[in-house]
Amino acid sequence: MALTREQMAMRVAQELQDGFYVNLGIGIPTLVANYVPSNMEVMLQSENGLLGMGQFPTEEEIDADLINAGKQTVTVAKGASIFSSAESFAMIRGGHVDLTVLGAFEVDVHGNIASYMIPGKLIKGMGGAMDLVAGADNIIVTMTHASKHGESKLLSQCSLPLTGKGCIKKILTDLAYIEIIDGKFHLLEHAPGVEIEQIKALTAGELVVSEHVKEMNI
Amino acid sequence: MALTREQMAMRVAQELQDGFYVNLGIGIPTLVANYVPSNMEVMLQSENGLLGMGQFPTEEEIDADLINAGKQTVTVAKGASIFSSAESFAMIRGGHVDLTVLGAFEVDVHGNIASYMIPGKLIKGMGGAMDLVAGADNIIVTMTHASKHGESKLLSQCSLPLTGKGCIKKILTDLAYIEIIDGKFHLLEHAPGVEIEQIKALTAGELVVSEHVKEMNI
Amino acid sequence: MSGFNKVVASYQEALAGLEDNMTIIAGGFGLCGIPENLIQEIKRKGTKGLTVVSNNCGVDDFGLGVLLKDRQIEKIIASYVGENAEFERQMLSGELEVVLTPQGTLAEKMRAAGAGIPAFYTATGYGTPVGEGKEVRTFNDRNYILEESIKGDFAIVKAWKADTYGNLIYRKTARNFNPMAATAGKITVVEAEEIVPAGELDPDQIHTPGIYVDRLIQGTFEKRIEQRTIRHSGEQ
Amino acid sequence: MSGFNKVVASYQEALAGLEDNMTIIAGGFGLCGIPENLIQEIKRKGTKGLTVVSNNCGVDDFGLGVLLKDRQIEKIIASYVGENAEFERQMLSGELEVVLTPQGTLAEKMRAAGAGIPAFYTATGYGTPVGEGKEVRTFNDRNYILEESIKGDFAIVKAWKADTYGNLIYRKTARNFNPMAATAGKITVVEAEEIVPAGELDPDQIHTPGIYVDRLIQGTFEKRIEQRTIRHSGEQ
Repeated sequence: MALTREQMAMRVAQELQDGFYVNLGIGIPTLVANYVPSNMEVMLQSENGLLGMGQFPTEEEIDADLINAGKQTVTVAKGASIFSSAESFAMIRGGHVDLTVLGAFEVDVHGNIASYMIPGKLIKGMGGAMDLVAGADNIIVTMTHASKHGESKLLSQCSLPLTGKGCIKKILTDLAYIEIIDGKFHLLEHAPGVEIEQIKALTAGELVVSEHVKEMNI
Repeated sequence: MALTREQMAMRVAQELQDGFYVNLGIGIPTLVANYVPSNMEVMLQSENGLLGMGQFPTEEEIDADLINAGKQTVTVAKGASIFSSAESFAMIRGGHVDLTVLGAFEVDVHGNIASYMIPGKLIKGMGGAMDLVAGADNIIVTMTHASKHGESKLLSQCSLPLTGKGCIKKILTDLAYIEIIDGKFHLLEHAPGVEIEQIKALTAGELVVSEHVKEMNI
Repeated sequence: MSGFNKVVASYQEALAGLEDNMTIIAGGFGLCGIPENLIQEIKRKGTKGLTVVSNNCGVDDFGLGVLLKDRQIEKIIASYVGENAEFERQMLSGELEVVLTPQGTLAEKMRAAGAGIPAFYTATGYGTPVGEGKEVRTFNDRNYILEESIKGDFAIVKAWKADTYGNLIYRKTARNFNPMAATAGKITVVEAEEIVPAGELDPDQIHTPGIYVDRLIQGTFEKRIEQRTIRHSGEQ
Repeated sequence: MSGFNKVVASYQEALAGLEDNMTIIAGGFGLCGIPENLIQEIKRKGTKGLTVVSNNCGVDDFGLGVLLKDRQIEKIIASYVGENAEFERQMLSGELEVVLTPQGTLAEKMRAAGAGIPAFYTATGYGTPVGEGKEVRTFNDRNYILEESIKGDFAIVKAWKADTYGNLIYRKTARNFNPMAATAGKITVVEAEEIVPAGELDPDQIHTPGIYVDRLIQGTFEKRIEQRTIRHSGEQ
């Protein structure tokens, strides 16, 4: 069975380490915060200018001056700091964030990512996504493996305008956990109950399946 | 009579305006702070990271954490702010300081200034001087008109390594107040009792003396 | 009165000199920390042909969105404009020129303008539509593009607490783009929730030194919330 | 123990991994806000062949000067070195390589390194010895030179108050180069006068967020004064 959004977030959460500073994009990445293992602490960076994002506020705590990058009202966690957007992106661009998780429309075997624009249809802007993919060493892209119409999102060449060039190494889809090495997708793990043949069929870019492919542990 | 150091500072102080943010270099420029007209306020910027430098501290107020760019212990004035050196030079480089006063070894008709190094003799470094001359629109150079040996410091071409190229417009010496226009020195004022012939003799670069030259009012 | 007193008496005075076809740099992220009343004053003045530099463009009836509705904006430089239907309509119809700029690059362009840095290299946008037509240069085996600074004729800024000399403190994430915007205007206009006498703020805790501020006014703010997300007491 | 607790138990641990021929970025201006005890630990370790990036190089017997005396520094990148006789001797004799760098450019090089900006243009130094061999480029009819960022293997920083997560507050002009240095080290080591539990500092008033800090230690400081200038009570 394909992973649910929650299961995808759970699998990504396994990549966290104690003491990680993490930037989570909107959508599935946001859910990762719910699955931080209890024996570790991570600190969430919100690119509008907050390190140490806390949970949503109660009705009493709500504060128009305290929001995250998704414009949602939030609180601060213990040890938080607040700063300007220039400082926030200095942090991001300078490679100080340990892990970035974000969604995408397409990824290709060259590590290119398209996530911000569908010409003629969706032109909302890249926000901080271009800075995030250019600045981080350690990025996990989360997305469904294929569109609703069954079209692969893992391509040999992205068709949409790029968010970043050659910057993606890891992709977690509802079907598989994949690493990009030397211009090829490498299947690391398949979702429980998902056939490797199905993953192959839905992966348009070249996919290498070694004998060490594991079933995901959710 | 040539101006004393104090008189030079007094003349420079006449160029101040109420509400000016001013950076004063070491030496004669520092003395300018003593002659701020009583009907105006200026705020002194110290490039290590202080806007609103106050007077020297009393013995009781002395604080090793509060110094100026000359490494002297100081206090803060009303409305002061303290910031990093990057912010301080953003302010300077970005042209936000209204007036910069600094010393020099030589100035030439092209607005070049040499003030930081005498090869083989004096190599202390430029500190913030290069940023100050590059960042400010409004700079007054204060220096004696000639060396102790009678050699002019107002040249057709600086002989020492430059601190800045084409950035000086006004020079206040012990003999004259001079403006640089279109590659020539223009005599604006002469010190009381100083003959124009003497100024001409001690100015190596081309000097224009109009009929409107005034005697300085100290 | 001190020459450092930046306080003006009215919003009209605060934006005196703002003319058609000028460039305005605005602080704020979404609807958080936006100079609400200065925007309303621009609406009232009816200034046209504006170039606006701001991370977002408000919503249809609040923030910079109100200037869109009145067709006062000709061009906008922003990173994200997804909250505004009128915006999308004007953009798709070609009435509005939009330069999408990555959020970090936008912040840095403002900072650079204020700091006398005409251009800088960044990896952000390399190989994407943002990098098209821009110089590419390699440092330590990585490719970067050259981005130039953006200066405004006016900068409009929202602070929390100010002193009369224009020293500013921002509150929580309402800081966002405001400190950089404050440095990037030929004329920087600030509205604050509170103005205290100079000397009352701790010099160590000032976010924007008064040297960047030209005019200052005290305002009252609606502080509209864009995404009201709450948890119920007891919920994790 | 939280993974964000940056506190180490000893100065030895604070500088573990520092090896010969590494580059160190140091905070401080003159003797103000310098990481005194970290410098002393480098002296004790006897690490050699160091490249030091710091605005000044201390005085003969205090601050970075003590590393000069022991000939631990091979190269220094600084803006002003006039307070140090031993420095001048080593420089003139060619034992020490010195790269004089304008103060603002030095600060910006550190900031750029931390901010992922490999290079920027500045008018500072154009047409002077500093600009020799550097690219010149014209923006809006003005000439600028290209300056590259400087990253350190280690950065050594002095803060006033820190929390255990490495959030830092500096005091008065002891801030100077410390905030930029803190961002520019592959490993950033901070000594502070006081360390409080995480959560005690106001998030709005932190000068350096803990993300930049790898190791933190509490120290006691001599805080030597270089130019003790005083006025007598009653004097203006």
